[in-house]
Amino acid sequence: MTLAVRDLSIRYGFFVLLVALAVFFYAAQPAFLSLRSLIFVFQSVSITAILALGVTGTLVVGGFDLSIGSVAASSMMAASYAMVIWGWGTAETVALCIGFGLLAGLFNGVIIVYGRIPDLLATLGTMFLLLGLQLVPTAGRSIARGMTLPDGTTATGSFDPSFLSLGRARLFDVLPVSVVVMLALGVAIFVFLEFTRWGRVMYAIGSNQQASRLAGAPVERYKIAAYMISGGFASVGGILLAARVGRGDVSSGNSLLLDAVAAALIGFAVLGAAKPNAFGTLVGALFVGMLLQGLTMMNAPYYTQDAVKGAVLVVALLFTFSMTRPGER
Amino acid sequence: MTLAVRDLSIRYGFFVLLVALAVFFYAAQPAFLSLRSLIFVFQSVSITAILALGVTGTLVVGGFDLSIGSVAASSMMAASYAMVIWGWGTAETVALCIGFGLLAGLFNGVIIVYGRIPDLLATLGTMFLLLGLQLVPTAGRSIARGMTLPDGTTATGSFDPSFLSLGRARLFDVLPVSVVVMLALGVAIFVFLEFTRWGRVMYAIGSNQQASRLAGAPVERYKIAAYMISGGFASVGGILLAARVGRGDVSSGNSLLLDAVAAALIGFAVLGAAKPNAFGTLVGALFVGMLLQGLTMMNAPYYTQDAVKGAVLVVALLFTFSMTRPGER
Amino acid sequence: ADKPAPFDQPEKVSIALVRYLSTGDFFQAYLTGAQEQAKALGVELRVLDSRQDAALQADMVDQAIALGVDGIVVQHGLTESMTAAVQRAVDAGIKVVAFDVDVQNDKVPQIEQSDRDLARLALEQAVKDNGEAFQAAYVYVPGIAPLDRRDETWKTFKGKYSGIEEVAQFGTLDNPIANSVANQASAVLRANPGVTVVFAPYDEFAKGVKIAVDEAGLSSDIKIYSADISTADIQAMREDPSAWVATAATNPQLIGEVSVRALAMLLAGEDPGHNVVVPPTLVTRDMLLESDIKNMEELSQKLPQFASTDVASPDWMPKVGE
Amino acid sequence: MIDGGPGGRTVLEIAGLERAFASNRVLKSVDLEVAAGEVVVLMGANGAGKSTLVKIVAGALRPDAGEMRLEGRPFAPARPVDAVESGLCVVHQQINDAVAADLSVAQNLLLDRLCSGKAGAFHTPRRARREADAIQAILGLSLPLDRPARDIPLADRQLVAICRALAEEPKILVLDEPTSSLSQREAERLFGIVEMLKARGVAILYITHRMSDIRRLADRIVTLRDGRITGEFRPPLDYEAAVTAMLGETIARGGAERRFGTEPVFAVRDLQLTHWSRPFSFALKAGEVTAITGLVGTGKSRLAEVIFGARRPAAGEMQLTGAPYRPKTSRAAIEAGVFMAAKDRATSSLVPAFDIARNLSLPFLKRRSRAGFIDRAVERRRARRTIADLSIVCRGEADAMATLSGGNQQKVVVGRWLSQASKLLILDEPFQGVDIRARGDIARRLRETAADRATLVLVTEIDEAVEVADRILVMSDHTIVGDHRAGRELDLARLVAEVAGEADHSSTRLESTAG
Ligand SMILES: Nc1ncnc2c1ncn2[C@@H]1O[C@H](COP(=O)(O)OP(=O)(O)OP(=O)(O)O)[C@@H](O)[C@H]1O
Ligand SMILES: Nc1ncnc2c1ncn2[C@@H]1O[C@H](COP(=O)(O)OP(=O)(O)OP(=O)(O)O)[C@@H](O)[C@H]1O
Ligand SMILES: [Mg+2]
Ligand SMILES: [Mg+2]
Repeated sequence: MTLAVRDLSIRYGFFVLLVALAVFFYAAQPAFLSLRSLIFVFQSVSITAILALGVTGTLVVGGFDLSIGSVAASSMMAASYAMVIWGWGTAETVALCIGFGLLAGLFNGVIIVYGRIPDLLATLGTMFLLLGLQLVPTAGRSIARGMTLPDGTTATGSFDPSFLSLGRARLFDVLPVSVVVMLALGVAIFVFLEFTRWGRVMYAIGSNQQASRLAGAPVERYKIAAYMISGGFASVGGILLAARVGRGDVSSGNSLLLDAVAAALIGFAVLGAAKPNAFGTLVGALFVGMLLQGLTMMNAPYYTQDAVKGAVLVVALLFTFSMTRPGER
Repeated sequence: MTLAVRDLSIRYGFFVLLVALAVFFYAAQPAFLSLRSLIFVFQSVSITAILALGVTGTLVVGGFDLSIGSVAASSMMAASYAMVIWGWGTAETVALCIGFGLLAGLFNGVIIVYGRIPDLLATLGTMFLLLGLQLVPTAGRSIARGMTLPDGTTATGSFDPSFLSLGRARLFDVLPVSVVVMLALGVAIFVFLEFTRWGRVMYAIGSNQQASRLAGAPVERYKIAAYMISGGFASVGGILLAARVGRGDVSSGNSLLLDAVAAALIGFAVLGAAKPNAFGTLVGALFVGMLLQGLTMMNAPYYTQDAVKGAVLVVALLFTFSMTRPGER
Repeated sequence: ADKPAPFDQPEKVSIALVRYLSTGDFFQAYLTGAQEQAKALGVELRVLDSRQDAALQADMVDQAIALGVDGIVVQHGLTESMTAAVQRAVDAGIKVVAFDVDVQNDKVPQIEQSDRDLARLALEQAVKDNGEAFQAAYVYVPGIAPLDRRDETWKTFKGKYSGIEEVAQFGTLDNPIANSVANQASAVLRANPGVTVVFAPYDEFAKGVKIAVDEAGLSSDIKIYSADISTADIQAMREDPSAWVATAATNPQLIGEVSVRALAMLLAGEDPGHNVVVPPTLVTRDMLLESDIKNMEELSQKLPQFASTDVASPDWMPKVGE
Repeated sequence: MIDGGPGGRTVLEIAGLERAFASNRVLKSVDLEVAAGEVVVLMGANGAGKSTLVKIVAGALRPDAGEMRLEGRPFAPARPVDAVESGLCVVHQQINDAVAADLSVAQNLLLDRLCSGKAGAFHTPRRARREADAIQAILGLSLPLDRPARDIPLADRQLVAICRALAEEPKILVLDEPTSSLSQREAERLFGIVEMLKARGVAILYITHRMSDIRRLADRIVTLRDGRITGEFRPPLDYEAAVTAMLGETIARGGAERRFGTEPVFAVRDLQLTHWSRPFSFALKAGEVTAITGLVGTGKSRLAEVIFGARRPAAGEMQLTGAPYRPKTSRAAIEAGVFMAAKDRATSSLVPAFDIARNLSLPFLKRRSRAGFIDRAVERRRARRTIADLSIVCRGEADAMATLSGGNQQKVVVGRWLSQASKLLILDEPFQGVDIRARGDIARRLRETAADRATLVLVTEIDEAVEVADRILVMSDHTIVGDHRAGRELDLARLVAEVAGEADHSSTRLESTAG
């Protein structure tokens, strides 16, 4: 009986917290629980969530990807560069960016797997590398229509309206495209990790690499694939960012890494999984988004948002994790 | 024979790289290799290095501390607040800040050890918490002499000259205090980790927690101690920062965190250790400092610095790690 | 009593401040100004912080629309992401003013602190102090709109005075900025011993350069010219010796007040004009020492043009502190 | 109160000990006494609760009820260090719980001293070496002290753990399956130590599944079944009765009928494991169980890894069903129908995050899925069948690996590779930590399923080879030095001589090379 209670609170404690928060915000500000507001929460976390879903893939194989923020930022710059300076169309630009993200992931995967560099270290290196490289083509300037290039000429291209609509249009006039993309990628990676044999093998690798190898898993390829997923997702995030901002802005995307990591890690606690999982990651991202939205609606100063985010994070996780592995002694 | 060559290149490859870089910068800009310049490199990395040394302690026990950047920032705010608003003296202020750092570490340690929250997650929570909380007392304002407080009064205190000298004075007119502190802490933690039994136990815990527990190590206490070391070091970094800048600077960024982590991780590669170690961390920090210093002297634009930092990081580590564990197959 | 509608019943009026940047003294002071002015008017002010997330900022405009506010102040942001959002607000019948971001909308007055004027004032002082020929180091990070505008003035200036030689350019936004810039500046000063002037058109940059100059013991050989001001900056400029000799600044709190006043005028059916410019003031170290100015309040008291402005102040408008 | 064994004075007394994991009652009112100078062997089938008992005594687990006394004083260790300080030392069954792989061998030898605070504050590498040398001298070892522990073989790691415990000069020593990965020679050395300690009046609680250990050492046998003490045997020891008491039934001992296959399935020709070892050839036939035996470190695992594609041979060729066989990876080997159950299950086989069903299906996911989607129902059904076939003690196929006893974990490893048909099945030390009945079960399953495939079992214990195999090859110094038919005509003396490396090496080239 007590066991069942604990079990339930492990599995659903997080949701209870989520609902409690929603009720609290609703009481304080009834506008909080409208469809618009809900969609706004989804939209505000969509890019973070997409990055977080990607990093979940690397967490599953026991890795970590610190470069996602900079991959997203670079992808945004690449998209802007392709459209504004080369005058490319939407399809080519999107292909370019995703290709770039996959390449960055491949690079990470190869130096981790074959170069044997610990993952944190390797992706930190990639992060710095991209943070710098993305600014080289424009000598550190943001990319905007009609900008002056380093060689003194003026850029002639502009963002294609169809590209911008990726960040701005709404499906059925309700769901923003970025939310649709987030949900689609979320469902895809969830199904992939939970129900397919490839996902299963990824979990196996994360738990015991040697045993997985001896059970016939091509560990190297899987790990590289995981980093490519992560890079690819990050680049999708970058594309959406570019489409929403409409500019290759050098300072956008600064906080993406930490927020995405927070979402993926909070996901550990959802449903008492205590392991990386796509559903948890999505819920984690929404949780953070809801929190920030609620606080904003209650007119809390910006700095309380970080503090409350941190506090709720710690409390929620304390609650979940301190109960997860019961009675070891 | 070939083995000896490889062994040598693993152990000393990093130093060769360091010397090669120094020679390169010297050729480009003779001012690079003066005593002043050298001391300056030390000074420019001292704060990062102190944080990195602290995080090395948590890496050794198999943990990680993402909160160091915000602990340092909070400690800087606390120091400024104590002096400018409460009018405290240097000794009390330093004690307060270090106490605060230890407390933050204790908090991290307790929620990790007893709350069973994964370390990355717990310290991420603490990071957000502190990032927000540090701004609450002044409602988001920087702390400076004569500032207006949120309640409309004017602060009457000021930075004690003896406090400022922590950031500005030089020993024998040559060595800045911060460099002395960095070296002292570096030697202390090096000796502690390599030559005392507590240090060895920390490595044992990092390598196999269960085995260490069964062998009688009070694993919980050690882990908490490691986070307290990390928090304490970070707060020392914050004190030096306050003394150098002479102001409680509101900064939301996490550059300190990433640079410190980079230094500690590069340390893995030094002398082919392939594990966290204090000496490597110091060398890693100096390496990054030298690189940035040299590039700035060569008038390289700021964005190339990140790129070069990343590239050298990746190359150095590729070199070291891909050779470290030979012939696994 | 004789205020125009809707300010005869100010408790029914609510306005929103949608911010792009929030961390830092400038933004804090701006917020204070806006809040004080809103209080003086008796209207409700909601603050929406996007924390440098351009996409979120655009969403927040929509959120403000949904909350049913009467007016919106947009503080900073990117033209590309704000133009459409602001248009939606205007279409919804909401009055909008924008500070330091061009939203390309005739119906939206632009509040400006004129970065070009800021840079010009500081540079003119530099020429006055150092003549028309000197070696300069320049602190700049591209991609940040106000810095880019200040950079244009610097380029013009270099063109005008061929004797000004830019021997080094550096800069970083790594936090804490002052500390990181200090590290860079030390290297630059050693590599270029001939530098006598440093143009650091952002107070964090100037602060960092000053630390490096102090550490190198060059306080009497180098002069720093900068933009923006805060209490901490005043203290730094007043130090003895201090290489930081002049800064051009607009009072951020004043801009906050003007932004809300301009919006109030729109709401009352008046026209504040399309460009509402808050003129900058030059503050030199000598002025601070002579008038014994120790913080922003004293600066406002002793330099009236810094403290208040007639910009956007019709007679009915209640002013802060009255 | 029973008077002690040969020594007399009772050292450890356990009364009414209870412990449950969730609803699973693992220990049910256990009473046990061990006296000074006495070796008590605790026998029990896999999952009987032996290791749980040991963990409680060692302070690593808390009992739910019951009390313990050490030398007459109440004894309730809250932490492992309390037990050590009271003079009770334990060598745990899971070697990975004893050795920190990243630390050097020297550091590992000193681990107890460092962790329990008996060492001085400063700890120079030179001093560490000296002390570590002294500790390994207890067992007369000469391990490479500066190498990381992960580089030394499992057996050596086990010896490190034993050495460490001995260095504490305990009043009572608890050994949980200490010989499960030791060879005869090392085991002999351990027995010598145990006898010496016994003579010095140390009380010893010894847990093992090996009858040879029991015959050699036991002064008294206590049997544990399903968490209850079911028997106590004093000299003259009736081993058969003890086994019956431990299992609750008699096991049919009749030697299995030997079968000799005809169809060669797999062959190696002039294979060289290392560039310095001598080439050898042999062929394996369908329906036949072949064992390779030899001392620890003679290259058995290496051979297995070569066949399984996890390692490259220095020279030579292999053939599978007549075609050249040159696997580059384990994956290629599995696809070709060559399976291997690796030794050292914790690092090489088990996925701790997975439940039993998922662990069983891991290599065969492709066959268990349609369009990439795993058929969970089939997976579970097959897992239940394996659990039944090998009598794995668990609550269900969704149990986590960590909740299984050591022997049952081993059964999962073997069960995984038996669950699918193969051409060649290699089992490297499949009986590690497996009880006598389970060994029989596994051997029987091997035979039942052996019909169409060749089976290669690598064991250090000659007994095990004799029990399971139709044919026994002897490996020495990374090459095959002997070939025997098991059964009545087996020349055990010659086999033992070959194992010991005393064989006439001119006979290396065996008659039964590949056809
Ligand atoms: N942490 C745990 N959680 C749940 N059940 C456990 C746990 N540890 C052990 N058990 C269960 O307790 C029972 C006894 O396990 P124990 O390890 O004591 O067996 P054992 O007698 O040592 O067996 P073996 O000979 O195989 O080592 C088993 O059924 C096992 O599944
Ligand atoms: N690269 C190498 N160079 C020299 N000796 C090696 C090398 N690799 C392994 N050895 C040694 O060769 C021996 C064979 O190791 P292996 O693991 O194959 O033995 P094994 O007979 O299977 O042992 P076990 O009975 O424990 O399974 C070991 O003593 C090992 O130390
Ligand atoms: Mg056991
Ligand atoms: Mg072997």
